[in-house]
Order: sequence, then structure tokens, then C-alpha cells
Amino acid sequence: MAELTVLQAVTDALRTEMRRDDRVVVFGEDVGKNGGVFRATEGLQKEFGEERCFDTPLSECGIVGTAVGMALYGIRPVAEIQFLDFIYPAFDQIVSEAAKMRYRSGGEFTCPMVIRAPYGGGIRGGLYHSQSSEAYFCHTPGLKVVIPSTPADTKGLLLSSIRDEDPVIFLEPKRIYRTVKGEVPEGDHPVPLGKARLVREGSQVTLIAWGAMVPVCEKAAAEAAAKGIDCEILDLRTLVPLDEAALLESVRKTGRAVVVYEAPKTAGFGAEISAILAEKAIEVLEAPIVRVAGFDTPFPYTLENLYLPDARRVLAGIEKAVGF
Amino acid sequence: MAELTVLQAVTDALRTEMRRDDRVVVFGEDVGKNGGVFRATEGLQKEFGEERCFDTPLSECGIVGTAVGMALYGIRPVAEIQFLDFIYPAFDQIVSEAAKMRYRSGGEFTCPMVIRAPYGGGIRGGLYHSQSSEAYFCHTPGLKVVIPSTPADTKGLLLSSIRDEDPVIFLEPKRIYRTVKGEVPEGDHPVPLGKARLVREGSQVTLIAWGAMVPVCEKAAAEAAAKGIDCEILDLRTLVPLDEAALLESVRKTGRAVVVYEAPKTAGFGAEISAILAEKAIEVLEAPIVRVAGFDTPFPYTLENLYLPDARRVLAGIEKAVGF
Amino acid sequence: MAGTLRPARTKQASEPGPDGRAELGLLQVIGADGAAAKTVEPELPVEDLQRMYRTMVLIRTLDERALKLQRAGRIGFYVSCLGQEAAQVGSAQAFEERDWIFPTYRDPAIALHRGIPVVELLRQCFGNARDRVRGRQMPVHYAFREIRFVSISSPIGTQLTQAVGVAHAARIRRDPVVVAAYCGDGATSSNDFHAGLNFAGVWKAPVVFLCVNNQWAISCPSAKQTASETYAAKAVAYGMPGVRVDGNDVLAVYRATKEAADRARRGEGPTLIEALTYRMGSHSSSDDAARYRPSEEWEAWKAKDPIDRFRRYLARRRAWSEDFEHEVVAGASAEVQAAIEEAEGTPVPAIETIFTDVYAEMPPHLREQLEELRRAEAAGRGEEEKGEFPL
Amino acid sequence: MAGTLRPARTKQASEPGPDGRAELGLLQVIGADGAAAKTVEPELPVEDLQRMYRTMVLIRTLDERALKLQRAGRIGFYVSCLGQEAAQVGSAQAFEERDWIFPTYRDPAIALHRGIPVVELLRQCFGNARDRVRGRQMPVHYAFREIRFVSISSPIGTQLTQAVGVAHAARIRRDPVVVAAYCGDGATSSNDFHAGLNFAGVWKAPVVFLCVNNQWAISCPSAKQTASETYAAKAVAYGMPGVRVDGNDVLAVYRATKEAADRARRGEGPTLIEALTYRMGSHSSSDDAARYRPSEEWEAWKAKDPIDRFRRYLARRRAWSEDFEHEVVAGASAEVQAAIEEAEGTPVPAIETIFTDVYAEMPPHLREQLEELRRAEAAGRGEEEKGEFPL
Ligand SMILES: Cc1ncc(C[n+]2csc(CCOP(=O)(O)OP(=O)(O)O)c2C)c(N)n1
Ligand SMILES: Cc1ncc(C[n+]2csc(CCOP(=O)(O)OP(=O)(O)O)c2C)c(N)n1
Ligand SMILES: [Mg+2]
Ligand SMILES: [Mg+2]
Repeated sequence: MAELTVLQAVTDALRTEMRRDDRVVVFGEDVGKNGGVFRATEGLQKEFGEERCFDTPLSECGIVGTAVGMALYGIRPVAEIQFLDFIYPAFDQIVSEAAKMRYRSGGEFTCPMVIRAPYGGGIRGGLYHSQSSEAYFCHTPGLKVVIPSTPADTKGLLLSSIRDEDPVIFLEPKRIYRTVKGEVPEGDHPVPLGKARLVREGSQVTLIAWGAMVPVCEKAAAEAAAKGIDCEILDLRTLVPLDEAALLESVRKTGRAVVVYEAPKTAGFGAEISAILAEKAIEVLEAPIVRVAGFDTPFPYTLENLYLPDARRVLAGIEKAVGF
Repeated sequence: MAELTVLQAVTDALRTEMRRDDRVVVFGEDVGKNGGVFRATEGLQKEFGEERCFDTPLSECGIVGTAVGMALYGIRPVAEIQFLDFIYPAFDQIVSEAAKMRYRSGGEFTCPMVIRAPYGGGIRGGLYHSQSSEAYFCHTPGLKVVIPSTPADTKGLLLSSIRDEDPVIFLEPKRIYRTVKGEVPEGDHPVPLGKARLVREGSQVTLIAWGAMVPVCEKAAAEAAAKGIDCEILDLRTLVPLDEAALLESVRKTGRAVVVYEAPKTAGFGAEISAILAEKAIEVLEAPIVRVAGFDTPFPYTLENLYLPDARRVLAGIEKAVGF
Repeated sequence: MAGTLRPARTKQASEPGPDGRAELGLLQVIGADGAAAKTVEPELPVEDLQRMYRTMVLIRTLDERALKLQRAGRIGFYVSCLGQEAAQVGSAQAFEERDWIFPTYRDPAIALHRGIPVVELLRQCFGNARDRVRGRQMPVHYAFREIRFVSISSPIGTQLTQAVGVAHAARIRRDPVVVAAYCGDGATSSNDFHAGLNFAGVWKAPVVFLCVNNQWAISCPSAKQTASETYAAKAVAYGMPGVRVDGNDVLAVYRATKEAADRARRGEGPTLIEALTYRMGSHSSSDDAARYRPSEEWEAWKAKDPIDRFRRYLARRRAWSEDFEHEVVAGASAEVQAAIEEAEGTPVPAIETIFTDVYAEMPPHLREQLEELRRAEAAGRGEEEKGEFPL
Repeated sequence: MAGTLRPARTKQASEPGPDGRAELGLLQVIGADGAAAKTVEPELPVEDLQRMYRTMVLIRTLDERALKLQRAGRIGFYVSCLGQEAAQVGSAQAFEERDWIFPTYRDPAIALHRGIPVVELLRQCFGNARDRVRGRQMPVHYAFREIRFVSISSPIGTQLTQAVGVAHAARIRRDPVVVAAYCGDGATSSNDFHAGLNFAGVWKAPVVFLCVNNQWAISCPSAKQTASETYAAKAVAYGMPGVRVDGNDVLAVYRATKEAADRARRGEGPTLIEALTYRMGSHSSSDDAARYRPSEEWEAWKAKDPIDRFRRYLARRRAWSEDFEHEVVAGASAEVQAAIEEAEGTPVPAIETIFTDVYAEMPPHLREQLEELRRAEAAGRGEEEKGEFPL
């Protein structure tokens, strides 16, 4: 066990898997000598050489398109997109190609690959260095979407993602890259995809979150506890495929749900959580399903702290649900 | 009044607006001499010349990027994307640029433009000529998303979209391009954006739909009526900004909701409808909010009729809601 | 003025002369009369030449029949490659078995030439239960793992970056694999063309890019597709050689492709080949070229038919006879006819094929949706509504 | 072999000679000693030359101060254009007032040269209530309608297709407008570079593409960005002239740009200009070039400073004196200092700026969200959590 940041856990996972499986290659803009603009790939080129950790020209389309090809050939590409906000030039390759290759070829060709990208707000990045667009990928059958919120999960889920037989969008909450630390098991400790994590047990209301919103919910839950409200927190970890069983179990127990996400509210993945609950658990619901989310605007710079859901807004959501 | 198909109503709207406003230009792949692969722009190049109706190279990125520029300059671009499935190479220009131009420039620069695209299943188009990806655009603040389901609305909403001061994604349900006919007022009859259409009044359950799912719901409602179930049908027409007032009013009346959409179920725009209802009308809900949607798979070719929600599946949804 | 690079020439589609040094650098081997320019004539055994001819006749036979099937409503859609047989077969002949092919929807002859029987193509066109891609794709979107013929996609150009990925991966693995990446003239405007060629140039990836310039992208002629002198000239932007070849001359295509493939295999990097040909049919069964295309152009190209030209060459080499022709044509017809019968007689895919192959393992939500659909089906089918396919 | 277009030369960044005919076609006017090559020296009035010099000094002064503000945590982020002043000012001088500018984040001097006061830039960097873009964008993402300086975006390359759209629209409206489309060397790999130049070529759009080749895209050197001989050579792929110019030579840049702008205005279509220069600083305040960049390279380029070079030229023309220098430098410092004071003293934008300008009119759901936030704010703020910006 070592105490690592989320960022160090990313590097640790990449290094661990590159050592274990010589088919794994890591590439993207500035990932080589520079070690990535966040230093997530620091030291990899040195250890594994330019053939296994390399820079690309400035084209996300090329990064993902060539990753699809590498996956087709049978090596294991782990492509970095420098910020999730810059993934759109590659959108066609992701949704038309990676996501549909297995299906459209009847399994003749497959795309086991990982696209890693730092995402979300909290670093004063403004419109184009703060987005949380996980919903686009969740709405695209054929993709898996994974978002860790702790160092241990970051490592374990990334290991599983690289080993997965299908394309995985692996989103790293950059806001907690360096601020959240935790024990991370050394060596090969994958965490299975498709399983949520019960962060905190509680009886009155379930907070459902992922990524950097998990610690925000923990803070809100602590404040709620001080007011006598007992919150359960579910960290989804894998958005697709979703651990629906865990979701339903928790809400059937508490009877109330607050969904917290930082993406724009409308048609965000939190809407899917609400919809599932409204379809499958309405009989247990004792209150409105509250969503605490980003606003339906682009991401602002100076006022980002007002834009992002914080413990205060989550607490207001909790009170709305519990006070109903 | 003339009896037109949905497709003829598109052409009529374009012609009407091009006559009224000489800033309007129409362009895209094959829209000129060929009149578009669906013939939506038939005759426009002849009437308005190559300067106002013109072909482009095979690049959706270029089509939308230049459209943004034209809008910045102050003319009114109406760009055609041949099939919605081919919009992804332009995704960056849409979500990063058109959607955010007004916001990021503090209103110094704006993007009044329309992107028209045929969308949806029902023509045996398989994976890449059948998609309904409206949710991506609905989740992108700064865009308006408009989907007609009748010839009169097609014309009226397209007129309003071209006149709108913001970028509009105008999706045309190609399945009913030629199969649905109706009276369309001649001349200048815009239909305002942001207003839903009450298709059918009913008391027991509200069916919420858009595009080609509206006639499917009408059929299901007729069958339900035969079984003694009284359905209300709401055609959203504009997904963003949504006519939430009409939605809530209807469901507050009926107490039950079935959301019907042909996109993949997970994180589709129907999830947003469910989420709004679960947040704002839970106290009136007498049953689960049922979603009848496309499956979470790419769009299949031979079995498309099994994939697409049909009256039978909608009816099953109605019975689930009403029988609860 | 200093520093100006001026495009030197302006004609887009030139008429090649009968030698290897034609206008705009168009490489040609077989003249209109069937005589070969000796300096550039490739050394291919007669059996190979005859096999190439067979494939060309076979694809033409299939195209003709399949278009009729489409007209009769027996298949939903079809794309013919009429007039482009030489570009496919000449290039296919230049690759080795271990090489990977990224084709477009207009390159089915490559699959045939690499040994796929016609019936496999027709199963796909019928979208039946024996279709490799399980009835999920529109006709002509083939995929054949065993010949490394990668799944065809509708979005234009996407294969080009993927091809570079395969090539780069093969290099990393030290496999002497070359990748053939096909695209049309329209596809040169795509994002992936730019990214693919750029990455290939920087990485010196072992790829041969084959731009089959049939001079139209649906209704868009080359003059509206690009202001570049030629498509081959685009290679300059990526630091790789650009080669322009007569695409109706199967041996010229073979020769240029073989040289490029050899270069790639030697580790000398990618090449862009432009094969100048003509789309003799409409874009697809949904298109009517008469709406936009001058008929004189078509007439002129009719005279340059690649099969006729190759036949004249073979005859001169005494590798062709009336008997041989009869055997080839009859064999092609029989194979196509038998294939149609089998493919049409095969039922549609099973319901679960809607849900399988989305992921390696079916996740719970898809299992649930499959069960839902099974229940609905058990309750009886609604009537089928059938659409009309316009492209 | 016939049909092969071989890239002719291999050096990427050549040292220009002191005349207008240097290696790889690099246009140069001012030699190292400040003497101009008479054949290519542009005829510019002394006032214009001095105004150009002023702008160059002003931006350098601002860059220096702003980087310090960033280091001190007074602004959140900054991008310096150190070393690239000539490329901006030389080209900016070539356009007319009615022309449109699509800049990158590394081209602020163009706004200054077109008359925007420094304080407008600093309001934006502070993201305050008087910032034109209302504190919504990271520093250096300016937008100034009145000088047709279009909103800067972070995603690389997106301005290039937009510029073509403006140019095409202007032509349709018969307005004699020319569009300047700037981009970096890295941006040539983007989708929009390809689409933009291709559309411009086909449409003969009145655009001047200015690729400011500072030889690095963050840590990626040109050799890993493209295998093309030069960036100017990419023009061939789009059927337009490509021009390579010494980007540290303000008069060479002016001359090449003016010729291209004149061509465009005459309806003769677009030009691609590559201005060869060097990024003397790190990529941004979040970057440390020492991690990846050889210091000898930096040293060599230090000797070619564009301001020093221009000063020597002005001195030879007797358009420069110690007094003039003093006045220019002091003026720049004073303007920057006053601007900082104003900008720093201005409060943050109002809450509603989060919700305005998403649409022309605020729709109901945004009004509702604004009200919600107002209520929450009224209930008291939580403590601020502050992130660290890495790029
Ligand atoms: C991204 C994308 N945009 C548009 C289309 C519609 N479309 C199908 S084929 C085609 C023309 C392709 O032309 P070319 O690349 O020259 O190939 P050809 O059909 O001539 O073989 C177009 C525009 C598409 N399939 N994909
Ligand atoms: C689409 C996209 N991908 C990645 C980035 C991250 N990024 C910001 S600047 C930059 C390098 C740009 O290089 P260049 O075009 O040469 O301009 P320069 O910074 O040298 O002026 C990169 C990769 C981005 N902003 N946009
Ligand atoms: Mg073509
Ligand atoms: Mg650069």
C-alpha cells in the first residue's frame, strides 16, 4: 500500500499494466518527454521507450482513429485526450467507429481500447477546460464509461478498463487529481467494471454521484448529519454498464434520491438515473427525485465556484427531498 | 392551403424564406443541381442561383465551420447534413463553436444559423442512416433543438428556426418525409419555437413524443381507445427550449406518463422528460413513468422493425402505466 | 515573388497517352490497343493475369445481377463498382496475404480476389442469418476477418486513420505487414484523410493509400471537391510520394501499388496513389446520375472500359481465347446464380442478434431489453411498415 | 518512376540569408544588420513603421507584466507571445479596417495594432465585470467586435473554417472584405485546417491563412507534427499559393501578407503564408519548456529577436532615436500599469452573467436556474475551493 494522489494512481496503473502486458501502448499529445500536461504519463517513455509511449500530432481525430486501428490489430492502445473538452474532433471515430465496430462486423473485428481524459471543473479552466460531457458517451451504445473518484479506484478501474474487450471512455476528475490522496494497493489490483461503490451507509436519502462530486456529497452528507439527516452515498464508478441493482437497492431502502452531477442539467446522465428510478422504483419514492447539477450554460471562468454544485447546494437538495 | 408532404414542406419553407430574406443561403453536399439526396432543396438553385444554393466538398466539418462564419458575418446560413448520422465530423464546430459563440464573446459575436438533417429510422438504412441522436444536442447549452412531426409544423418551425437569433438543430424525421401529408398554409406562417402541440386530448395517460414517434403514438392511442383507455398526446416540437409548462400541465391532469422515443434508451432525451416529471410532478404520478424507446444497441438493418418502437410496444407501455 | 509555391497545372482529368509518361504524370502500361509499354510492364505469371481477369468479370457479373435484385425489391440497396474493376483488382494483386485491407463500399472485388466466395457477399446483401455481419448493416458493408478485409463503414474516410493505426501497431510488433487504405476522391476532403496521411507521414507507417478517383462524389465533381491539381499532389502536404496512375489500366495500378507496397515493407513509409477512373453507374441504387452528369463524359469513358482493355492485352499475350472467355463468363454467372439462391433462401437473423456484439458480454440492461422484446414478440407481431431507401 | 511527386527538400527550420531569396524559399527583407533588401523592401510611411514598432514594444511590455501577475496569483493564466511580435504586427499592418481577423490566443498584438487599448485586454485577463466577454473565458481569449477581431476559442484550428465562411459571405454580399485567418504550426494538423483550406481553394474565398510557425506545439516539435517539407508546401494540396516568410522580419511578413491580401481582394483567391519564427517563452504560464526543449535552440533564436532587428532597420532609416525609444517604452509601461490598476480594481461579474448570452433571450429553464442560484446565494456562500490551472 502506498499513499497516492488520483494522478499518481493513473500513472501507477499505466505503469503496472505496461509491465504486465507488452501490447499496451500509451500515446497522445505531449505524453512522451513532457509526461502529459498533467504529468499522468510521467516517466513512461523513459521506462518503456518511444515505441510504447509516444507523442502524436495535434489531432484528436488522428489519435482516436489510429487507436481504433491499433486495437483492431491486437495491441492495447491507451490514448490520452489532453482535456475532455478537446475530444470532439474525434467524436466521429468514437461514436461511429469504436462504438460500433464489433456490432457492425458481427464480431469479426473488435476495438478493445481506452480513451483517457481529464474532465470536469474546479481548476479555473473556463469554457474549454472544464466540461463534463460524459452523457454523450453514455448515450452511445458500444461504449463503456468509467469515472473513478478515489486513488484506489482510479488504479483498479483503469487496469480493468485496459483489459476490457470493448472501448472504454475513462474520465479522470482533474479537480481532485492532486487534492485527493488515498491508499492504493501496489501491483495488480483491478477493480471490476459495472459495480458501484457504497461510500456511506445511510437511511433517509441516497445521494448518487460520480467523479469529483463524490467528495462534495461526502461533505454535504456530513453537514446533513449535523442537522440530523442520515444520507447514503453511492459512487456509480461505471456509468455504462450501470450497477442498476445497487442503485435500486439503495433507493428502495431510503425512499429518496438526490442525483448530483456537474454537467449541464438538461439531458445529463443524472436524468437517466432519475428516469430509471421513476420507472422502476416509483412505488418506494417518498419525495421528488432532486437533481443538483451544473447549469444549462457553457462553463464560466470567473464564477466557476457558483456554477459547480457545492456542498451547500447539495444540502439544499437533500433538504428538499427529506422535507417533502 | 396546399396538401404537402413533410419533405415538400421543407422545400416550401426554404423557398419562402429565401424569397423573403435575401441573406438566406442553403448549402451542403449534393443540395444544388441534384436537389439533395432526398430532394429537399429541389429547384432552389434554379430559382436563386448558385450563390444562394450551393454544393460543398465532402466535409461536414467544413460545412458547419463555414456556416458559423457566414452567420458571424450576418448572412443566414441553412446548412444541410445529408444524414444526421454524418454530423459527427462537425461535432466540434457545433458544440464548441456555434453553441458557445455568443456566450464566450459576451454577445460580441453571434451565430444565427440552422443545421437541417434528416434523422431516425424506418427507411431500412441500418447503422448509419437511421440514428436519432437529438440527445447530444439537447445536452449542449447554446443550441436549440427542433423536430417537427407534421407538414404544417415542418414549414412553420423551419421558418422560425431560420429567423431565430441562435443556432438551431432542425431534425427532419425522414421516415415520414413522404408518407405523411397535410394541409400547409401558403406564404409566411411561422410556428413559434418553444411551444409543444397538444395532438390529442385525453384523461388517463399522457404520451410524450416527437418526430416520427408522434404518428406511432396516435396509432397506439387509437388502439388504446378501443380498449377503453383515454390517452393524451403531446408533441414536443421543440426539445430545447422545452415547453415544460405544457408537459407539467398535461401530466398533472392525467397523472401518468409514457415517453416514446426512437433513440437508444439510456440517456436519451426521454430520460430528461422522466427526470423533470420525477422532480416536479411526483406528487401527481399514479404510476411509473414508462419509457418506450430504441434499444441500447446500434441501429440494425434487417430487423429494424423490431428495433423501432411501434404502436404495439407503445400500447404495452400504456397498459403498464394505466394498469399500475 | 520569392517563396511562392504555385500549382503548376490546371487540368483535372486528363486523357492518358499510350505510354508510361502521360499528362499530369499519369502512369500507364496498357495502351488502348492492348499493347503494353515494355519499360513499365510488370512481370506477372499468366495464371495471375487470368485470375485477375476472372475477378474483374465476376464482380461485373455480380454488380449487374445485384442491381437487378435491388430493382426487383429483393435486396434493399446496392452499390455497383462498374468501370472501377481494374483499380480494385490491380491493387489487390499487389498485396500479400498477411497484409490488411481497409476497403470502401465500392471495393468488393478485393474481397473476391482474396478468395471470398460470392455467396458471402450476397448473404450480406440479403442481411440474412448467415450474413457475417448478422443483418446489421446495409448491403455492401462487408467484413471478412480471415482475409483482413476490415469492416466497411458508411461514414466517409474513417478507415484512413484506422489503417495507419494497424500499420503502426504492426511495426511496433515487428510484423512485416503492409496496409492498403482505399478511399474515393470525395473522401480526400474528410477529417480522417488529413489526420491519417499526416500521422502516416510522421510515423513512416507502412501504408499504401489508394485514392480511387472516379471523378464524382455522388453529384459533386472533382472541380467542386478540391482546387488541388490532382489528388496525388496532396501527398506533398504529408511528406510522402504521390503517384498518379491510370485506374482503368489494371497493370499500371498493379505496378504502382506493388512499388508502394514494397517501399512500405522496406520501412520507407507511406505512399499516396491516385487511380484515375470513372464511376460508370449512378452513385448507388438510390441515385440517378442523369440528374447531374453530362452524358458525353460517360460516353468518353465507356470507350476506356478496363475489362475490354485488359482482354486486349491478354489476347496479345495469348492468355485469352474465346473458350477461356466463355468459361470465365459462364463460371461467374453460375456462381452468382447459385449464391443468390442460397442467400435468398436463408431466413432473417434471430432476434437476439439485435443485442449481441454490442459488447463482448451482454450487460444486464441489454439482457433486460432482449427479454422485453421477446415477450412483446411472443404477444404477436404488428404489421411491418417498410421504408424506402434513398441513398 | 513516372507519376511520383517527391518532396524536394528536408530541412524544416532554415536560417534565412540576408536577401529576399533564402533557403526553402524563405522571404526576407531585413537582414541581421538591419539593412533592407531593396528589391523587396515595402514602401511604408515612417509613421506606419513607428506605429508598428510601438505595438511590438507594447505587447512585449504587456506580456512581461502579465506573466508576473500570473506568477503572483493575481490573474489565473497567461499566454505570452514573446518572440512572435513581428509575425503579428507585420501581418496586421497589411489589412484594412473593414477586414476580419480570426486570431489565436497568441496574437493579441493584432488587437492592439487595430486600436484596442491595453486595459481591454487586462479586463479580460482579470475576468472582471468590465471584461467584454464577462469573465466567461480564461485569460487571453479576447473578442472585439468593432475591429472585427473574432472571439478566440481554445479548441485548436476551429477559426479556420469560420474564416472561410466569413470570406464567402462577404463575397456573396459583394463586400470587398478580406479575412485574415491565423493559426499555429500545430493547428495545421487539425480537421478545420484541412476543411478550411480545401473550401477556400474551391470557393476562391478571399482569405489569407497565416500559419505562425513557432516550431513547437506545446512540447511537440515540427518534426513530429508533420513530415511535410514546410508548412507553406501544404498549400499545394488546396490549389493555392504557399508562401514562406521570415516571421521575425516584420517587413517581410508585411510584404507577403499585403500581396496575399491584394490578391484576395482582387478575387484571385486564398493564400497560405507560413511565418517562420520561434516561441521564446514556455507554451503558457502552466508550461515549463525546459522539460522538453533544447536550450541551444532557444539561444540561437534569441539572437534573431524581431524587435531588435526592426529597431536596427528603423535606425538606418533614421526613424528611430534614443528619445523615441524612451518615449515608446515609457508610454507602454505607463499604459500597462494604469490598465492593471483599473482592471484589478474592478469587481467580478454579476451572477446573472452565468445565464445571459446563452441565447439571445433567456429561456424559462435558465431563468429558473438563475432564481435558484440567487436564492442559494442569498442563503450565504460556501467557502471557495480554488483549483490550479495546468495548461
Ligand atoms: C461523413 C459522410 N458524409 C456524407 C456521406 C454521404 N455520402 C455517401 S457516399 C458519398 C460520396 C463519396 O464520394 P467518394 O469518396 O468519391 O466515393 P465514391 O462514392 O465516388 O466511390 C457521400 C457524400 C457519408 N457517407 N459520410
Ligand atoms: C483540439 C485541441 N487539442 C488540444 C489542445 C491543447 N493545446 C492547446 S495549445 C496546443 C498547441 C498548439 O500549438 P500551435 O498550433 O503550434 O500554436 P502555438 O501554441 O505554438 O502558438 C495544444 C495541443 C487544444 N487546445 N485543442
Ligand atoms: Mg468518387
Ligand atoms: Mg506552435
